[in-house]
Amino acid sequence: MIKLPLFSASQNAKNNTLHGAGPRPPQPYSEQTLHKGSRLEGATVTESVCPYCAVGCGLNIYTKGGKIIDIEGNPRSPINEGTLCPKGANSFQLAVNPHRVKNVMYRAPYSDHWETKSLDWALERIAQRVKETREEGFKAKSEDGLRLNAVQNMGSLGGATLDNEENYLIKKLLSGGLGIVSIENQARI
Amino acid sequence: MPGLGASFGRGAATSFQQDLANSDCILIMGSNMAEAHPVGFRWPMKAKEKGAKLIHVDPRFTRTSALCDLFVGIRAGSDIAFLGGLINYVLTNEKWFKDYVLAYTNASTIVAEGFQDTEELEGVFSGYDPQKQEYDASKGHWGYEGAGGDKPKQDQGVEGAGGAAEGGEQKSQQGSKGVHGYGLMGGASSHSTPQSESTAAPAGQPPRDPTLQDPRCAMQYLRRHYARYTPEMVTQTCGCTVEQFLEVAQLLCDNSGPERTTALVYAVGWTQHTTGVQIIRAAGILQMLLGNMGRPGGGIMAMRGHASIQGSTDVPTLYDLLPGYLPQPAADKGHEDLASYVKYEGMPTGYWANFRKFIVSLLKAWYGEAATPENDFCFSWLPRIDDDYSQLLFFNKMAKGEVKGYFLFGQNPGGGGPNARLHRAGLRNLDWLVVADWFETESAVFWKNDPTAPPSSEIKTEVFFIPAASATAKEGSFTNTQRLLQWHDKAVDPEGDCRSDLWFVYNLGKRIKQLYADSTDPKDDPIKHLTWDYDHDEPPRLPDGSLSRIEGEPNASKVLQEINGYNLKEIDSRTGKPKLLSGFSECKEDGSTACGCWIYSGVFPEPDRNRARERKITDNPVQPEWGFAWPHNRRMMYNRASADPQGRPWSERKKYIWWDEEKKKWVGNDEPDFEPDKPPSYRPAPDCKGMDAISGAEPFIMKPDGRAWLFAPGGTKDGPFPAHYEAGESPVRNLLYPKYQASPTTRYFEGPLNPIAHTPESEYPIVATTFRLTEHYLSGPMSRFNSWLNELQPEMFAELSPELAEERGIEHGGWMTISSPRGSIEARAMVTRRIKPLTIDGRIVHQIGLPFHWAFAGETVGGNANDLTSLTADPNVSMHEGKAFVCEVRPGRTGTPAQPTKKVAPWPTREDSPDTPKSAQPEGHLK
Amino acid sequence: MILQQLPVLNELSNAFPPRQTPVPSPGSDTQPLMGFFTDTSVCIGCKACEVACKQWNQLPSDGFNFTGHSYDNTRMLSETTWRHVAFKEKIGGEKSRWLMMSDVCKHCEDAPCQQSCPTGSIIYNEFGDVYVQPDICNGCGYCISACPFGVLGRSPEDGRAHKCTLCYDRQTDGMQPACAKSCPTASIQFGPVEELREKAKQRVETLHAQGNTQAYLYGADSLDGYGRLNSFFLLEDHPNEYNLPEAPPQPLHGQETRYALSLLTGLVLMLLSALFFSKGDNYAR
Amino acid sequence: MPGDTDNRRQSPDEQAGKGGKNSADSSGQEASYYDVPMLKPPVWQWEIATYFFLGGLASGAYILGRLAERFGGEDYREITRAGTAIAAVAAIPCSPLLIKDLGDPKRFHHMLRVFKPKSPMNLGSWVLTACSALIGLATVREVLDSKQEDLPTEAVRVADGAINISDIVGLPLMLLLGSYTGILLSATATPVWSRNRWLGPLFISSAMSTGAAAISLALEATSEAKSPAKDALQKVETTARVVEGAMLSGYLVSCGELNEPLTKGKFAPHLWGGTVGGGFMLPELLERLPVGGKVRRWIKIIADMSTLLGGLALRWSILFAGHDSANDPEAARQASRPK
Repeated sequence: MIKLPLFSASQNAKNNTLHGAGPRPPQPYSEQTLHKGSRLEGATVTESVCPYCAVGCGLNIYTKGGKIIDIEGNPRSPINEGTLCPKGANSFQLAVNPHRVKNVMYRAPYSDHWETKSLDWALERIAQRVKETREEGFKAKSEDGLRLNAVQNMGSLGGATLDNEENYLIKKLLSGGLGIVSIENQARI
Repeated sequence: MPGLGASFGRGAATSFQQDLANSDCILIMGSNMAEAHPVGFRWPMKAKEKGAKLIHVDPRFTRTSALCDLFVGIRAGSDIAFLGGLINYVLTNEKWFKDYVLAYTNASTIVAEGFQDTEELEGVFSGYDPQKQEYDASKGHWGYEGAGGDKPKQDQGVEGAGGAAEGGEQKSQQGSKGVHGYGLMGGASSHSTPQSESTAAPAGQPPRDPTLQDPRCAMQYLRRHYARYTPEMVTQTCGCTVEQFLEVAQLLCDNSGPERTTALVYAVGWTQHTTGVQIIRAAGILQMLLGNMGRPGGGIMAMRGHASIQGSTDVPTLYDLLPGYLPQPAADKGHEDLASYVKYEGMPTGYWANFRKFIVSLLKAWYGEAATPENDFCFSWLPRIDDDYSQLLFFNKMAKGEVKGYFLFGQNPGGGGPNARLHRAGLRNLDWLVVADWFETESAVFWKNDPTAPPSSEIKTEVFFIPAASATAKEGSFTNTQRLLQWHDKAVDPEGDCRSDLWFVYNLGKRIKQLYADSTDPKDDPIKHLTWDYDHDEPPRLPDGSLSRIEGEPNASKVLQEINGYNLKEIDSRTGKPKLLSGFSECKEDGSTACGCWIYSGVFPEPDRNRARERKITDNPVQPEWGFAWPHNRRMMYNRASADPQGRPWSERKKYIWWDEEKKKWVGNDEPDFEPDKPPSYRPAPDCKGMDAISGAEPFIMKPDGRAWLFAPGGTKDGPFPAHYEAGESPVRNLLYPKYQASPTTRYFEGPLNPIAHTPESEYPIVATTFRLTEHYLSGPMSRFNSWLNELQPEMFAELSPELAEERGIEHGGWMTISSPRGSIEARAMVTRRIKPLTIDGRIVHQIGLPFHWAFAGETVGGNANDLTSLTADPNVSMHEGKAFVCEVRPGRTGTPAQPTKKVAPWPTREDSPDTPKSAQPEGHLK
Repeated sequence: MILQQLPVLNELSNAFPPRQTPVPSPGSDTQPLMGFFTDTSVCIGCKACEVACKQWNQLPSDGFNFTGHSYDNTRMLSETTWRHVAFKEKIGGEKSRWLMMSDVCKHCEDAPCQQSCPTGSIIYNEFGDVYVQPDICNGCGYCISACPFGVLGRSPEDGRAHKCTLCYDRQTDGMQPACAKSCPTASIQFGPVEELREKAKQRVETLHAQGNTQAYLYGADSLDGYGRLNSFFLLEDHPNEYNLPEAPPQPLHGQETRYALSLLTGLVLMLLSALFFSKGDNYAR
Repeated sequence: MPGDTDNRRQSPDEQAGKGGKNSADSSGQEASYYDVPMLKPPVWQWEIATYFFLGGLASGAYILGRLAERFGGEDYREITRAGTAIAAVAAIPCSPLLIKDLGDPKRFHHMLRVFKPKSPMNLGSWVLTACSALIGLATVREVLDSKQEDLPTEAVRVADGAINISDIVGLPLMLLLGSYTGILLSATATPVWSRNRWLGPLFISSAMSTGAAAISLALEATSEAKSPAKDALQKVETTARVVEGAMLSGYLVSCGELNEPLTKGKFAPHLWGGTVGGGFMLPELLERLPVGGKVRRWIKIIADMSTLLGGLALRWSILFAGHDSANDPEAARQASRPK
């Protein structure tokens, strides 16, 4: 810049209009610019799948120091070839989000607020509630005397957003183990 | 997706998204693909670049329409009329693909005597019981000729029910306690329907008339059934012009045949109707006639909504299914013991002849050592269903206080359930509720933030909110819309007390087992003996090599291995554990194999080989080494049909799988969806069983007759042919069958919380349809807590035409109120010419479009379109009707607007990336 | 040292002396100029580019305003929106259309913002892209007014001007910009500008051959005297329909004349004043 | 602050709005993008308007002071003294105002990081720095001059010599200081300013008129007596005003319809009342009133103050008209039509 003769830039501009940017004067780089790089350098890449719709786009999750620093489309995936939709591109905000609940919360009957509880407390209490409800609702036979072995006063909903393994365990535990019949997910709807 | 199951044998998208790029024409209908599946739309766009024609038929001009060559606007809920018109056009103009139709469909099969079509009975098929409002397929003689009860060919015979095909139907009669849904068949689930095939189809070859002249052959019925679906009738019913309709018909016909293929793409725009299954059936019939099934660039692509919605039906969290589309045993269906269950649900011919192997392997996977041949492999432990326990009906019960406890895993019925008010009333009437989710969704805060609910002090529900780990913080597999299993690794540990649902279910299971450990009650045997050991052998590590801090996390790979299956008799020397199965063909019926979900078998063939996790790119365009597609990694189903009956490609251009005479096997880029070495010339002997009964020229191996079903002798509860009925709520009379306004088998659950406007002359003259925006996701749990998405679509709006806006005095951008019989919501008015008033039967009918993404929890809140939808169920799958209902609109707001429950978080985080110099930090932290 | 913690001192070390780094000429073998070609004929208006940009650059949301401008609720490019998708409904006529276009900084070859920047914060980087160096910009706001496309904005957060960096940080590591990478229909393409121009011209020919005669390139060549754009567009309607200027002014050109006229006026006034002072002197004596 | 977004002219969409703009679709209307501005409004607020005025004032006052000494002789020394003092007073707040206006004020010195005359703002920063030094020098010299008796004559002579030599570069620099601000505005895309050749001349003539008025005000305030200096200043003022008026007319005419935010917008009163009325007409009228004595002095004081206010109003109205102009998409479309 300093060596730039007065108004010489407009000479360049004239060249520009003739389809050539022309030689540009050296640019005054700052310290940061000189060392410009992406934050992905040195990051760990984990290949993943987008959790939104059923297209099944491949994602790359970049982590550093145990934190997610970037999520983008996996260019190797034959389904999305690195591209994403706005929701997929938002995957980072889905994972890193101040609105995410990070503790177990409990609402007592008729209460107007949440209480924070420990995981252990919640698991124990839920297990108890399941057992109580099952004891109350288990039917070995129908009124017509047909075999039921079913629990009809409890249910579960959800699964289309979960992993296959999770669905498998839900069905196995709740149906195969406890005899709960109303196990459902978004797929019906 | 029983529509596909009934037509072709498996209820899943028949092809893979990338294959759409090979199409010459794509009809997108009942789907707003560019908006709901933008990345999937990449492939139609590639086809378009290569010169393919894209057609969009939809009630609204959407972003999809903008990119298509042709847009035809129709009235929501008139799809069967349109498709029926196309079928009629193809038949009357003799544009159907004769060689294909004759060889690969049941066009020539003779239908049982006594069957009567809607043309004969003025709007219903034979077998209709007006009292019960349902069909009895057996009384209606929906079966094939010669397969009837009087002539049993199924030598297994079925428990005094007359045996054979129509005897099988008797089963459904027996099991039909006013509800849908036992078993795979009958379209009980929204998935595969092989069972009904056994109920309806005969063993051996049914009588056929290859000349198609017999008046009782399927083709003749088809012609008569659709004869009145003329272009004029289509126009009057749908509201499009004759020219538009003919242009579509012309394009489809011009782009089908040996040299060219047309693909169909649909989504919930077809399924969320009381006639949804039949709409998809109609599409199936069209594609059969045009010869587009099982061929590259053809097929029917179902675009499904959730990351693993296909997986959650394959490995079902569904009340009427066991893994792998085995039916949940039913109390009244003769499922008393394993033998009778297999007798009822298995099939003599086709692939379902292996039924017993799959159920026994499942029982071994669940009950382990306890399951022995002597005790019927504990078959009696499985709970029996005696009613419809689907979401809609169960919430209806819940709202009446009949349900005590409930789990929600990443689903938000309080926001997204049809008639969400009723769903919230259900939640308020529970004793306890467990919500495992990421954010405080409507279903988590219904007791404090619902502006339409009573105060917290009157709501009894005890609520446990379990913070779920995000997909990035857990490992497991998703099955996408093209049946592709893709494993995702865990990238980081979940924060705080967030845990995967796998962790929660596993550890809850452990606690429950502890609670029952000392029980001697036989009812507790299943839980005591349930195999439940998925602990990691070594402490798990994160991808960067560090140890995970989460205690008690189960090993998801072990779960997938159990799903894949083991040979219990063989020990793998590498692991010292039972050897993994290499595919479902290894399943045994003697209890020597355990397999959690037979159709997924082969996904984990070796201890260190998780094929869902494999991501190898090859020069094979099908990319068979990227993930694992069920069944057996076949990317395109029914691909035997890509070759002619002699096994040669129909054309060089559409070559996919063909018979290699030298190698004596089927070759091509994909796994053949056929026995790999069965020659095209193979013809079964009359007494053949199982797969041996399928000839070398019959590609639809899940069907007992190996053929696609133009006429569906079973598999649906509302008729063998699709017929146009108006939606449960419609302001228009049924022009085709004036005697039957809506489908005669529609189930309404009327009550104070769910009033229905049946008559066309109700005070709700406007047709409403719901839709999805690219920028949001479902009822919003995964988008309305995300400021980057909220800013793109910050408010609930309704799309309406300038004409309607002027009529009602509604201003663009201003507030409007939309009312249905279920209630009122407010929205901003998006007055747009993209919505057009339609001329139906000589009068103007207005439509409005409602995105269904908003409710009362999150950073952005607003009117909930699902507070307007109703609990109305189709007979096959209890699917509600969200895509067509009636409403009225007026300017102004409702009285009770919701307030955001979360303050906007513009930045997800402003923390610097760890271990990164300043020059490489994100530019936008603005610090 | 306490002194080193003074922010002003940091700023001093940051500012002086500027390091001079040459920028390659176009077509240079070692490093061709890089840019965007945004083909609106295949844009599906999904806004993935907007979110991908925010995600990569970790930009904040701009607040929630329902505009009623079809599906566009972010209205325009700004200091925190570096990609913006415009929507225009053109319904009726022979074929209804819904124009969608992902707008972005044009990375002008002859950029007014770069020329106006008094601190040398805005530079042409080694990829020929116009880049605001965040450690230099002091928020004078000149570039904001100089830009004929209204691209830049000043953030109330840090007081500095921000705009699309063409993912400079990604480019230095050999990656393509986040928006181009995410675009599901290749509406946004990234590459050497010369190659993109060739590709774009072929695309227009193809579209014309298919009967889409409205398609034309915006900014691939000079726009009525305004230098070429390194991020140029294929449009299907009048530029104003996308809120683009038909012939953007290059206001930094022609300053010589303006200075000359100003100095001339000043000189005349000085001469007259001098005259009055000297005449008055005589008169007074 | 004033001038943000409100006073936009109606775009075609808005005009149609009453009945016609009843949908998201605008087919059939003139090519436009709703009412969304095509350009960003300037970020500059009152600090900049004030700086434009003070910078001009300093430049005008300094120039007149130097001219008076060089061409006028001893009788006009009071103009030099007053001019230098006014320039000093006016120059003092300039840099703080500019720094305050920055988004990141602690980086003010980045302005001098490079020398880049292509950028009027960079050039202006250097010019302001240099001019501040010159004004400082002149002030020192005046102080020395006033204390001549107490100081060695060499020192005074050196100062005198220095200031005289400095005029060779000083006067052109001061002209730049008074005019670059106008060129800076013209080197923006804001339609009402963009590429306008009249702004620089307008600003320099306003600098002269306000400079003269300020000196005149100072002289009147300090002495009642008539003097040739006052007479000469009167002529300078009138001349500068006439030129300024001509430049303003030229500016407004050259803008064509784009001048509407200035002539009809929120700041039209500033322009018509402040600049045209207060800056040109009122002082000229007052100065021609046939009155004498003390009244005449007060009238002169009022006229001079009015001129100063007019100069301020000119910068103010033009700056804030720029805000409105940039926010008006129709103006932006019009300004970017191919010639």
